[in-house]
Amino acid sequence: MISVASIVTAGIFMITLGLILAVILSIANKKLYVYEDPRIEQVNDMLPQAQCGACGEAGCRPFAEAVVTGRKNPAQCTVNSPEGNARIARFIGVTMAKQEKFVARLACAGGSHVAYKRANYQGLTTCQAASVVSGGGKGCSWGCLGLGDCAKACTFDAIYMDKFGLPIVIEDKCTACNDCVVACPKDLFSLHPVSHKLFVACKSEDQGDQAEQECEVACTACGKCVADAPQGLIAIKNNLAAIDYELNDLASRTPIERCPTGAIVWIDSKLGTTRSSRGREAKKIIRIEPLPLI
Amino acid sequence: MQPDSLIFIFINAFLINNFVLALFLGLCPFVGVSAKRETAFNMSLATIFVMFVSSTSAYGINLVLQYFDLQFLRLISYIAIIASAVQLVEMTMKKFTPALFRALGIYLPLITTNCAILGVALFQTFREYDFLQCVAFSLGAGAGFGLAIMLMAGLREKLELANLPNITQAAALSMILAGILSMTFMGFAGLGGGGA
Amino acid sequence: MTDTDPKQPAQQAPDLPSTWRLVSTLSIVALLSGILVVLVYEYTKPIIAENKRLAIERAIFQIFPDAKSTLAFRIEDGQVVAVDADATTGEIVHAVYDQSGQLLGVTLEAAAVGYQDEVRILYGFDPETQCIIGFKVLKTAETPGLGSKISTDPDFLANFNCLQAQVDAQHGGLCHAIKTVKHGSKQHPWEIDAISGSTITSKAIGRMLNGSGQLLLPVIVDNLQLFRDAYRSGAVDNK
Amino acid sequence: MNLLRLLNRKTFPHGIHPPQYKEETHDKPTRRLAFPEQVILPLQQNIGAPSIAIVRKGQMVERGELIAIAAPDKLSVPLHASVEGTVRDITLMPTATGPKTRSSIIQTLPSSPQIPVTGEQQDYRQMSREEIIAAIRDMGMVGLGGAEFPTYAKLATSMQHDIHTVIANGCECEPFITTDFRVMLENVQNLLLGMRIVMKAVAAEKGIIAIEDNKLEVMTALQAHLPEDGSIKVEVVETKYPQGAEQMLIYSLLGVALPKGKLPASLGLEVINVATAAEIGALLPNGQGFIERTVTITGDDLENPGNYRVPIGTSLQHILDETGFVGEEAELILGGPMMGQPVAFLDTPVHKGTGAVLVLDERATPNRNVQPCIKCAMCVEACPIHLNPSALGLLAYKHRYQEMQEQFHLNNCFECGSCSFVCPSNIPLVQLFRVAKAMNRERKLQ
Amino acid sequence: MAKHQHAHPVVDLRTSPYIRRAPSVPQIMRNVVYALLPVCAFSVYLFGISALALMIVTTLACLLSEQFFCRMAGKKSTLPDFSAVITGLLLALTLPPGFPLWMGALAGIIGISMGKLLFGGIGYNVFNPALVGRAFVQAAFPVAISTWTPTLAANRFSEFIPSTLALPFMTPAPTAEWSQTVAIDGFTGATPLALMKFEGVMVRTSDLFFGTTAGSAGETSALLILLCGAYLVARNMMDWRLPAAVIAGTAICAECFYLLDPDTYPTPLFMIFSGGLMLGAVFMASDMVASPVTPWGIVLYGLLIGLLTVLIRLFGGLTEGVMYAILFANAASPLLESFTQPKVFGDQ
Amino acid sequence: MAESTPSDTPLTLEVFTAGLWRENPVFVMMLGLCPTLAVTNSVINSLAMGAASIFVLVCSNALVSVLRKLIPKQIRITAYIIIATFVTMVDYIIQAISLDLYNALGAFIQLIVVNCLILGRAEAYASRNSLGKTVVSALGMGLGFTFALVCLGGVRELLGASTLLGFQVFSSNYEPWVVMLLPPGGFIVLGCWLLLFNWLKQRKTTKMIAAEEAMDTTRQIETS
Ligand SMILES: Cc1cc2nc3c(=O)[nH]c(=O)nc-3n(C[C@H](O)[C@H](O)[C@H](O)COP(=O)(O)O)c2cc1C
Ligand SMILES: Cc1cc2nc3c(=O)[nH]c(=O)nc-3n(C[C@H](O)[C@H](O)[C@H](O)COP(=O)(O)O)c2cc1C
Ligand SMILES: Cc1cc2nc3c(=O)[nH]c(=O)nc-3n(C[C@H](O)[C@H](O)[C@H](O)COP(=O)(O)O)c2cc1C
Ligand SMILES: Cc1cc2nc3c(=O)[nH]c(=O)nc-3n(C[C@H](O)[C@H](O)[C@H](O)CO)c2cc1C
Ligand code: SF4
Ligand code: SF4
Ligand code: SF4
Ligand code: SF4
Ligand code: FES
Repeated sequence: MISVASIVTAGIFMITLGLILAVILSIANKKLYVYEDPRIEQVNDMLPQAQCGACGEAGCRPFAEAVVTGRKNPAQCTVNSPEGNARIARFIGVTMAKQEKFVARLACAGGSHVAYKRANYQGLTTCQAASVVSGGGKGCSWGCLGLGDCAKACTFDAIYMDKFGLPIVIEDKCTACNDCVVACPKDLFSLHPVSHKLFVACKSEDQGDQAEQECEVACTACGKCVADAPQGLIAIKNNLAAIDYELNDLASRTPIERCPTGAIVWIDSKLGTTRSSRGREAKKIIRIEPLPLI
Repeated sequence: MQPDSLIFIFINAFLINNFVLALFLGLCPFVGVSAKRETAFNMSLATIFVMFVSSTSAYGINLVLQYFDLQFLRLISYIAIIASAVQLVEMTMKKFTPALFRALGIYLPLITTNCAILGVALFQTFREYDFLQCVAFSLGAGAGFGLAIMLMAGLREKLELANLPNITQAAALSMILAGILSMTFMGFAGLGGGGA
Repeated sequence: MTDTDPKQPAQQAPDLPSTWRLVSTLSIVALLSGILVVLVYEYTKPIIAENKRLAIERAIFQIFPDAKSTLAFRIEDGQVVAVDADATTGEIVHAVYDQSGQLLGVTLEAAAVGYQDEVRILYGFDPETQCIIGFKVLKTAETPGLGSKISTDPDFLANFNCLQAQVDAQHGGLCHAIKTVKHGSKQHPWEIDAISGSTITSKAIGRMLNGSGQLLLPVIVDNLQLFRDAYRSGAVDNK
Repeated sequence: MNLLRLLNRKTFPHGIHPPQYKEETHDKPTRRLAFPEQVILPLQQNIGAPSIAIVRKGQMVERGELIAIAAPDKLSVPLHASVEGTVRDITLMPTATGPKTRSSIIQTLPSSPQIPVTGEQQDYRQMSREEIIAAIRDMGMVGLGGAEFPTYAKLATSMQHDIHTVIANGCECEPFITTDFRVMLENVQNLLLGMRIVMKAVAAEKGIIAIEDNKLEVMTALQAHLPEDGSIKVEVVETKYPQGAEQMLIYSLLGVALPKGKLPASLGLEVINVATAAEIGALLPNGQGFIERTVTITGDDLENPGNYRVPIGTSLQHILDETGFVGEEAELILGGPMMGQPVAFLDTPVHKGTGAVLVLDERATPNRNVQPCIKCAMCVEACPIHLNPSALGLLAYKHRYQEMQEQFHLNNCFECGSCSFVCPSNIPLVQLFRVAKAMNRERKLQ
Repeated sequence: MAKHQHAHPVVDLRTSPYIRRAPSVPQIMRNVVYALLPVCAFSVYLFGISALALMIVTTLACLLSEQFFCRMAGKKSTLPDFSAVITGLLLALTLPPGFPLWMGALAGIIGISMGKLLFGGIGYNVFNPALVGRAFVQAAFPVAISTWTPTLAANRFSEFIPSTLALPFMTPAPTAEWSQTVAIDGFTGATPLALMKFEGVMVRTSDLFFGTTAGSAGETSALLILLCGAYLVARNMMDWRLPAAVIAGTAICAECFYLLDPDTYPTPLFMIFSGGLMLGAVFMASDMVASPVTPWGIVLYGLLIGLLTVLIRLFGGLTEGVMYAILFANAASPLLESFTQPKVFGDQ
Repeated sequence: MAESTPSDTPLTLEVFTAGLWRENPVFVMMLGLCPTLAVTNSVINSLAMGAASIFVLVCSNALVSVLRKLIPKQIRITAYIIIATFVTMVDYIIQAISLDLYNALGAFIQLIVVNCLILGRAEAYASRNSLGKTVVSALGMGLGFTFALVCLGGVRELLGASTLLGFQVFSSNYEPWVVMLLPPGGFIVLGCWLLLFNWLKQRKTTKMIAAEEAMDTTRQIETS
């Protein structure tokens, strides 16, 4: 038996409640209105509303606010699908203009088989840590320490350490995020457009004989490359060959051919990994075991 | 101690039957917002506040429902009232105390959505608390939520510095921590109650 | 904040949906929900009431195996009154009768805080022997396997074969306060032998029986005649 | 004496008690080390711009002759030749701090005299405060307590404050080192004269020579020579590391904590190392340049450890040869075992701030495993600056360098090493902190 | 002087400081084990082979699970640092002597896996592993863990307490009758705290001090525990401030209640010497890994443990609160630490 | 709002299975934890809660989906009212079916209203997708939720009471692990499930990475 009376009371009650709340809210909506970037609301709409806080914000709306103000990237919402996040990114216009691909390049070729170590470093196995201990014990005080801070810093797994303790950049994977540049205490990395093919893989400012004593592939500032290159493309500065990339269009393989140590190289990344080719006259080194400590 | 004394109600909701660790209420924000101490703290304050607001407004609407003998509409009206109350508070805050809103307001939509808020309202009705008891209960529950989430946040911040095994990341870690915390809170059982 | 950023669009309210639309949708949804709920409620009400009655009855019949029918009363301010539909105050008691309409006893509810939370029981009182003769747990949050043993532990239940609850001469309370004692040290018929390992819950049972007994049993005893008469006046609620 | 020790137990909270290891050289009077075949004089020996060489390759220089003038920079000081000989080259040479720097290399003339050239005779009593400070700059003086801060710059800053007391820091709290001890014992007159000069330069009335209570002989030696008016006193502080750090010393002596980030001058104090004072006392009257210093050469596997007068620029190779190194593997350290600079190259020269050359073998540093921090709080109890090295170390492992600075006061750490010394888990705390500071500096530059 | 041959050492490069003097972690842990041995021995003397078997089983469980999980994670074994031995021994000492062995093993496994290795192993655990294990079995087997047996039973060296040898996963045999038969002068093994709480009976403080009352295997002789703690402090292996703060905290809180009503509430001395407080303060609260490192943090930590212990004992549903108090304080210690960071020297 | 309107992807099996496993509400998204932990001390409770949730989830999401054009978004409360309606209905229906079950589930039936899962789905999915897809997805989510509840309930009932669905499993002399039925048991069992899943996932990725690395090495050898 269903009582009509209670249906009526219930109906009246609910309708009153609904009316009162709706009126209060809509009045409040007008009276208490505070201007806000409408995009926040729109971005909020595109979020999954899981209110999970996984993005590090207190919920979806704060995250939307953070995205709109540029504090956060849409991709930091892990609940949303990648396409969804891409949609948000498109909406707030964080797309980048098309640019030439940049990659990270290492200005050192002194692996453990060609560069001498002068002291036996013991301690934290990071390049940063070693470099504060009297430079880390490598003979060349500009050279790579080989403890792989850059490889650890690269979130895209674009760097691995080869068997001589030198980092190798996998150009396909490198996004030019600059992390390795920051990580290296010896400042050996720099970002270059892939079209910069002529490259000096050395940073030693030691005088020629001294430099060669510390590392067999060091730039000895002998000047042969300068002589072979078009006027102005290469110059010797601080006992190092320096390439003027303003004139990159003039670059060719020629300057590398007579380099006695092979410090200046030609990088063509068609092979997937960064394999630089050395000149014909460069000293051939077939050693694979590390040089002894002197 | 009398089971209906204000102090007992408070302690019971705060420690013994802690909303999060013993009653399983409000777990989503407990897991989601406990990564940083600062956010957890703001969240606790906001929760205490919202619990208070919704507990009192639920008390009010329950009186009306009882008057018209419409208890079966309780859930619907509680939800409607709580949601609008929080929304009103949120708007008011945004308008008049933007600083406070920035600190706490962002948590409000997040916590309207959590079971602990509705739980307070429902439990106080089941237990037939009077107004003061409702206040004590909501404050105790809010404080209990705050305590739990603050402890959790402290632990999680500390563990951020640890070498966690890969399998213990994020959610699993939070659950195990909550389990141990919950075992710890079992020690409070009977406080003020059975002992003497 | 973005709202001070000059590059942003003009700071006027965006086109809100009209108040009318807001109000009307909300009201309509509210109305529909209300009606839906009330229909279900009204439809299930009798079933649920029956379920509840059965549950209580089952409990009562377990305490009084010979029982055949029961009558509900309220005790309010020391007075026994009949149960009317909406009254929410007072303590509900059930008078229990056997086949022949003989009053077997009365059941009452009692509650106290145990190890975790409140424990609520229904207990039977036999006015003949002035004994508490059993109880059923209505609500408990005690630990399974520990506090929950109060309804399973045979030793503990044996306490309630006849737990003395003699109403004193002035009918103001009990002669002997009901008390829970440590396991193995029961000496008097009004003492409850606790379950080892669940002393706290056991004590809660003792406390609630004593509290409820001191307050209500004198009233019951005073009104025995009323209960007996009620059956005869035909208002038996179990057909 | 013991009574004095008990009554005068001046000290600071926290800190550590490392073993002293000073027996080896404690009683060895200072001797001269034979001149090396060549000296390597880095043009930059202290913060500030490198000095500017004024000699050419192949030029003959006398011992004590000016070879580089101060750059136009507040913190630059001139440099003098420490031997007589020819300038062989001015080129990049290694230093203890890591990167190679420009240094002038002087080939020693076999007949190089011991006596350096003298300049104009000067009497500090006749000189104005500014003149004294200028003279101290011209002699190329830097702090010999380890920091190598140009002394004249420090005094010039102090001129802007009301300085009442000059503290000569003779604590020498690092194990192994006995340089300052020998200087105080052997150069009493120069020390006191240097004190007076500095006191005049900063217009201070009082002078305190602070020594740790393991150097009480100094007390006896100085007693007879102290001025009658009591303007210079000797004070004894507890032997504890790092008692010699100026914050700690000021606290021990005066009971006031140097406010964070403030110079002692803000409290009216001037702290200089005793060797700095003694060198000023010896050189200023003759207008000479600072070209050699007392160095404790000690450690394991040395046949002749001791205290030596060593020309600045002498290479470690020469020192090892002269003191008879017999080991096969060693750690070479410029300075003490707690804060010294490790050296990778044997041709690294002794520089102006080098108070000791330490040669340690494996025994001193048993190579223990690094384990996770067990939060034993020993480091917290050791840190004289009251930091929380445990938290700092954990953060450093997670590369949270900014937080270390902003919330845990990383920059207040002066790398004394007390925390690493006591850490049972063998965590390289100081190294972690250095990396963190370096990274923060880099980030700031960007 | 004749010219030497040039010395050519291999240069080792390390960072300052070059000298260190601190006991290593394994050394510390080994010494804690040494310090625990007398306590264990006394417990075996009081309770016989059941206690011994329990200790062996929990320790083995801890060691094996540590080894197993290290292997699983592909990490170097951390057994040589001895910390798992401490966990095992302390766990056994907190359990009642007749505790079924299989439950003890379970406690050890849970303690090490859930309390320690999940967080990254030694140094990173945020709770005391032994207590996590104990809290787990306390919640899982509340009856077994509150079944106490009397000390100095005559046949304790020849016979196991019947519950000890329960088959794995099976309910242990009841011990009540056994306790009756072996008990000297009818004393059935109620712990002093239970006596206090349920009977209002106070055991003499001197009995507690010398430890001949019933209780967990290790919560017996306060004197012995103090001596062992003193050994560790003297060897710089333990931070004396932790146990001192806990004991002081307990004393202060107990004194407050005692002053309020000396008839209902026990004396501070009773509080300190009864139950697991001494063991907890000296060996468990002092586990530095899960306690704050800051000086004021340590003080607050001790006070918190003391306060909670007293509150739970006096007003809670359980007779003993030390374990929960320590676990709670462990949980609170990151917070305690965060607002007690030491003030930098010279910072006003 | 054009940008926020749904991708009009077709209704696929994926819509259904997503909720079951890949986006399992409990194990992956960590939503609706409260009922998950609170009622799973036995399988039967888990099933009942799962059924109730499915009912509410499907009905309310369907309604929200139908009404999505009508409801102005400023009054989201309407969504809650709709959900509350269905929950109230479930509440009474369960009471009518069995009081014991009702008592076992306690307040958590009513708390389904605020179950983050249901609201989350209503807002994130139902308010943007067509009826058919909404219902299918809600069903998948609901089943995934139930699956998770049963995973928890099974372990907890087995260890805590030695029964499954009320039937004795172990020997009668089995000592139950009381803790499993208590709050900590809920957390710990869920934690252990998550650990297990993490471990499985990890093993898979390790294998994948190993394979990838092997390939990379071969490529390097080829190129050098
Ligand atoms: C997890 C756990 C649950 C417990 N549950 C109860 C309970 O439900 N009822 C109870 O009286 N005591 C409970 N206790 C308390 C202990 O069993 C307590 O020691 C006991 O009640 C008093 O000891 P006794 O009866 O042996 O003297 C529990 C303890 C624990 C650790
Ligand atoms: C940890 C530490 C220890 C120090 N120990 C000494 C010391 O033993 N003797 C000393 O003269 N200076 C020591 N110093 C340097 C002093 O703080 C202060 O810079 C020096 O005494 C100033 O004198 P100077 O400028 O002449 O070198 C120490 C510094 C630090 C940070
Ligand atoms: C009682 C209640 C429970 C709710 N539960 C959830 C939930 O579980 N998950 C969710 O995403 N949103 C939930 N919501 C919705 C959020 O509160 C909603 O995102 C918020 O109200 C948006 O507020 P805004 O209009 O200010 O953006 C719930 C709301 C209420 C009133
Ligand atoms: C003084 C001291 C007390 C300790 N107490 C405990 C303890 O109570 N429980 C435990 O599992 N380990 C203890 N350990 C061992 C060790 O610290 C513990 O296993 C770590 O928590 C593991 O990370 C203690 C170690 C020391 C040095
Ligand atoms: S760190 Fe960044 S820039 Fe460097 S290699 Fe990796 S992706 Fe390229
Ligand atoms: S390039 Fe730099 S960071 Fe990378 S290994 Fe070499 S020194 Fe280290
Ligand atoms: S090195 Fe830094 S942190 Fe360590 S004790 Fe010295 S001042 Fe403190
Ligand atoms: S001394 Fe070492 S192990 Fe101890 S707290 Fe400090 S860093 Fe951690
Ligand atoms: S289900 Fe998410 S907070 Fe309760």
